[in-house]
Amino acid sequence: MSAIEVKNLSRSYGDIEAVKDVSFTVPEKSFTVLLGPSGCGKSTILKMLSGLEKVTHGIINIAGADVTDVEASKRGVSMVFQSYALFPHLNVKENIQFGLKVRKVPSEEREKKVKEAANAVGLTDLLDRKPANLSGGQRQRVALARSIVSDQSVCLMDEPLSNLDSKLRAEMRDEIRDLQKRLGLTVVYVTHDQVEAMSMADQIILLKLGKIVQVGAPEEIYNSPNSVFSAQFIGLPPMNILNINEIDISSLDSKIYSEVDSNKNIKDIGVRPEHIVFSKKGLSVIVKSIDYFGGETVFKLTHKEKDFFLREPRQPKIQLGDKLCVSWSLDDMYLFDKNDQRLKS
Amino acid sequence: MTYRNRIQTSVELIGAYILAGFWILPLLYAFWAAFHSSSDAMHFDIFSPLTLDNFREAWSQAPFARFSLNTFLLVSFILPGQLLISTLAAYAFVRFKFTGANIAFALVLVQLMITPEILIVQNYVTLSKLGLVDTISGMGLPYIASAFCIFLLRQAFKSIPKELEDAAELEGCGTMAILWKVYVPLATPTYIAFSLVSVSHHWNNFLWPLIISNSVETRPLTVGLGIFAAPESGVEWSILSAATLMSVAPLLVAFLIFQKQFVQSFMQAGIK
Amino acid sequence: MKKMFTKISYCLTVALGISMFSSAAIAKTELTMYYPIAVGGKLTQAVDSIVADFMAENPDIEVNAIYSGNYDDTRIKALAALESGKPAQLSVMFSIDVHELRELDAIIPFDDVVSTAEEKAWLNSFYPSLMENGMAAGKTWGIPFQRSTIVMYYNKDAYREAGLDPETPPSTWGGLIAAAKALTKDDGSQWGLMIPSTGYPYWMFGALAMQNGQTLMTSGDKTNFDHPDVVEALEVWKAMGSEHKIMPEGTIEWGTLRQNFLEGKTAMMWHSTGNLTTVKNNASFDFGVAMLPAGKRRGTPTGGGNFYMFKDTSAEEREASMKLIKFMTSPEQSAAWSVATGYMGVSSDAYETDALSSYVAEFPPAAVARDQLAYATAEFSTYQTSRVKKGLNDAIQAALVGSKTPKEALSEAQAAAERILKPYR
Amino acid sequence: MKDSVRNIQGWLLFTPAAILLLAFTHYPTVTTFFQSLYTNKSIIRPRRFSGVEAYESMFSDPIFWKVFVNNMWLALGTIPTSIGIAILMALIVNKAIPGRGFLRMAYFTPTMLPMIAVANIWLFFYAPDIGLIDKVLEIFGFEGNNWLGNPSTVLPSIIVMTVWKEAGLFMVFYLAGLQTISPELEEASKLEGSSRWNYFWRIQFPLLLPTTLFVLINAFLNSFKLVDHLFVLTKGGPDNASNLILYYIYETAFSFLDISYASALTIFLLALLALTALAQFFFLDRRTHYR
Repeated sequence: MSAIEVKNLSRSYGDIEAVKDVSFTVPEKSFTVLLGPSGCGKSTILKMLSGLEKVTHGIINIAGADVTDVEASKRGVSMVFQSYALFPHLNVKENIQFGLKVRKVPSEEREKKVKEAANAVGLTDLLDRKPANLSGGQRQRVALARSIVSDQSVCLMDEPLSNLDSKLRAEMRDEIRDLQKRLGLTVVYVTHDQVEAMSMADQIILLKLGKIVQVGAPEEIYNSPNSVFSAQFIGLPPMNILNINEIDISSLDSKIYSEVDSNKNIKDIGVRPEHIVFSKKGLSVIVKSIDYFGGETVFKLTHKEKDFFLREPRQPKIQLGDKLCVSWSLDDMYLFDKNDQRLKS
Repeated sequence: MTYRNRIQTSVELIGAYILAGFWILPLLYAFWAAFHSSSDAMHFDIFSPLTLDNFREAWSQAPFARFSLNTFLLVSFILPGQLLISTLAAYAFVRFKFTGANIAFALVLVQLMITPEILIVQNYVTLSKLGLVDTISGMGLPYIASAFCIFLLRQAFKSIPKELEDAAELEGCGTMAILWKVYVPLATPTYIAFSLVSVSHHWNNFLWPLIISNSVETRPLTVGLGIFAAPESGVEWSILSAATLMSVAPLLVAFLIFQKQFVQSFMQAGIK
Repeated sequence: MKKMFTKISYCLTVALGISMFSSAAIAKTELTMYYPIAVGGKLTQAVDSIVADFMAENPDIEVNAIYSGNYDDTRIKALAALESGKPAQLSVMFSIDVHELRELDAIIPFDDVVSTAEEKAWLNSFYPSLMENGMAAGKTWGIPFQRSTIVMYYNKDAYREAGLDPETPPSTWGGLIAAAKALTKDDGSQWGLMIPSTGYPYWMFGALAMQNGQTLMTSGDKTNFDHPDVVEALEVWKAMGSEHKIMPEGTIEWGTLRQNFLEGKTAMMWHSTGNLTTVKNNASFDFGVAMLPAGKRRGTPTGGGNFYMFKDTSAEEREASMKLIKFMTSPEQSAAWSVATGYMGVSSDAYETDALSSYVAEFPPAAVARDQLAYATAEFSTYQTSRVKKGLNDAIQAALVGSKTPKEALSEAQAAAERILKPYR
Repeated sequence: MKDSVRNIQGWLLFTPAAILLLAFTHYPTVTTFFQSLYTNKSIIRPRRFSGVEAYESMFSDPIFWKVFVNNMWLALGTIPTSIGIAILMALIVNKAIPGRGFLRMAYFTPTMLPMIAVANIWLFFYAPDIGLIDKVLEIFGFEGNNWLGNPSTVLPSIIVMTVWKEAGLFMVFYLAGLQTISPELEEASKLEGSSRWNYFWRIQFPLLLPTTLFVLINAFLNSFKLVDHLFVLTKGGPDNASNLILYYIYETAFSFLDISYASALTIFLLALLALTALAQFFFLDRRTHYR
């Protein structure tokens, strides 16, 4: 059974449509990431799920019940905010138990739950502190604890890691994922960071301008993007997209050439940087820049004034300005039509 | 939104407007009365004829134009004085850690509680010794050094990064040039905020101007209105309303036009 | 920078030149006088027009007449002016301020200025009861100008409606209360009588006390607040509201009372005769003016403002001031002033003028205040008048609003007055 | 730059302000104190040292106690009510509701009026029988009241008027306070099922505490400084029922010409305000600084 089912959801502000006819489902106990650039409507969808934002059109089911017109607090969801939304005048413990008090949970039970939640996120020693005296990561944990203690099966997270430094962010990623698994939570997580999405998600919902572009597991989206947008949004450096009219396709491998030439609908071809290799024959390029990352090397290459990337796990002896040729195998190539949609071969 | 929510929201909205109604009703009534004859105004004769007689009458009974000019002169004496003197003092506090600066600042802050409003008796004595009774400058002098202004500017100056000052110094700016070219422009919002608060305060001030002004040549609007309205002389509602409106009009109109700025300024000055 | 200095010095030179030129060329005697208003109407215009007439007749004198609020404000302003660089040479101030002004050594007696026989005759031309307040230590310090007595305004239409004879207003306290009872409507839409108790409560009370046979003070240093007749007078006043229900309880506003009367909210009011012209111009009903009724006897204090001349003046200024005062109190001007305002003419000669005699013939209420002078006494005035007066005012209000009994209130006021006045005996 | 040069420059810049502050704040404070220790000078009686006599007569002066108590009642009657209304107003105009600009203007406008004009307008409302309030009461069959002529209603009447004038100003301070509270806090509490009421009392009100303290103290100081309306409405009457300390000082000094006693009253008022300001200093300094 799916924990959340969204049908034809829309939201408009005056003339501006922030979310356009979006439908998706979130399986129970899964970690679903709403991914997209800023302004794609991902936060708006999250807010509509939580009930903090009104729905213009469409239906939201949570745990099998239609909650479209149900108050936020009665939908059975908890939320972790971008700024954590901790009450500055309350200490950690009071912050965690805020909702329990509102719901008039008896004090014994409250104590127990707070203790458990604090334990789960490692805050046991900080219960008397005020938010102002906590580090960013600690605040993040308080927000998580508040969400855990609410005992709701669905947890919504709105870019919860965006205020942390990169090292802490990596740590918290694992922790949140771990917590989700341990507690069997259904998480809907909003981010614009594809690394977060790739490393955490069971399911990614990729959005663009208020519409869903693609839904799928991270590897699915990575391996078979359905559009230029999907292909470029995920992966670093992004997939190279080459317009067939701007490159010298005749110099390519003959199998590739015939494939490309046979289909009149093809506008672009896409190849991931790690799939391009230096070779004797192929597209002629000039090396424009070389970035060593230790474990890998990224080359920026130019072909007919068109730049693209190549990624190598080794450090080949190549220097700036070298004139070389590159190629790739047919299996690693993606083809896109003039609407930027993937052509299934 | 649920049905209950919608009702709740509209009830709140109605409440908000009723409150607003109570808050502007007095002024609206004064406005209405000013355009009707006294007896019509008193009988709430809604359909009685409009008239400008009250304004004509009030205008002829007291020199409101002169009062307005006096108020204008008063405010335009006080405000630049306050800004100038406070700018220098605030600059001294922020940039020159001169000996005794802390004590000096404490002495400045004393004025926040012991305001000129309370020292009317001795300040009057001082000004009569200076021969400044019944002058606009005498009326403004006790307010020129404003602890509040010094305080606000000091806060504003403090928040200006030292790097900017260093950069200006490298460009060859002297002490005063740094003040005029770096500090003052960067503190503009504070200057505007204080100016609006100060102008409305002194435009409306009454007790001290009443004490210090004797003649028509110095009486500001509030005092002119106060004497005009002296209830001993028998109250003619409509004329009084007209006079009141004429007195508050300049500031009120300015407020209505620059409403947002006024509110922002009071906010800013209030937060400190 | 240099340019600016040149500019400034140029401006200064020009300004200096102009001011020197103007003072040298015209050589006018400049007079500044403050004057108060305590009743309604266009009095400022009346004063301004008299002053304008005066200046037309005397081009060598420039008069700057400044309206400065009520009597208290005017004294404060005139005294303040003495301290400032722009002193006044003469002023119309409260007739009762004489002791305080003398104590401050601010004024001079007119006896010192008056020299010729003609001027001495002028000094004697005023109604003697109007001169009472201006006299102290055997000398004359104040010349009557805007003077009044308290009169009773009544609504003749209301009288008719209540079945009373509009031509015979009550002449005794008993009659007054009976008439007021008949005039008071049960639904609260019309009261029988209102006597104001803010602004100048002691003045109204002076009338009641005198009608009960006792004045409020016997001299500048002796008050009679706790005299049984005085206490009884206050009890009578209070009873009008609390017992007879012919007057609202609590204090009654001096300033808005006239409006109440014109609106028909009260059928009778006691007020200064200075309101007469305004009432006449605004009443939409037939009204009459009567002398105050008698308790044991009739009585009213005089009231209003006198001319004072300040000590710190040059001989020229004194001479010019004398001219102005003589002009403004001359029978013709006094008559015009009386017609314009309702204040009384200050001398019998004023009532002999064509203007006033024909006005009185056509509008008899204009003579009531004068006729009442026969029963009038000086207005309450002592050393430290303001403070003693405040004590008395507070006492009257305390009794009227019921926070103290008349006896308590007046005894306390008397004790306070004794303390204040002791050093002056 | 050398220290001594900076020192001199600093003092030079501060001097104009210092001179004016000394002349109109510190010097008069000191002379007021000395003045209160001497009697007044007049032709009849020379000035003499009288020690604390003026203070003795102050403490035995029933009017002094009355005006002091009046001032306290005025503060007590005005401040909590106007704070309550101001918070309500701020909550209203802090939300995106239709006509927000108009509402904010309506609430704030009275603040822009001089007290003397306010008194003129309200004088008409309070006038017995012919005033607006009595007229309205009359329509509903109630008998009129002598609002300003009755010692039990005069102070409440003035309190109502003052609340009307002041609430808008305080609203602005609360609005500033509200705007520092992140909207996510409200969402978070909504999600927890917290009612608006609960959110206000548990979250907003505590977070507005510093604002409240600021408003409280300033309103208290203000209630001693603002006496303009008495000149028009009541002159402190009836029987001092609406008289206030500063007006009494004015009367004593300028009407009774009793500088000595007025100085003693002034010193009392200054002491009172200084104590309040010190309280503010301590409270505000120790208040919790959130973020």
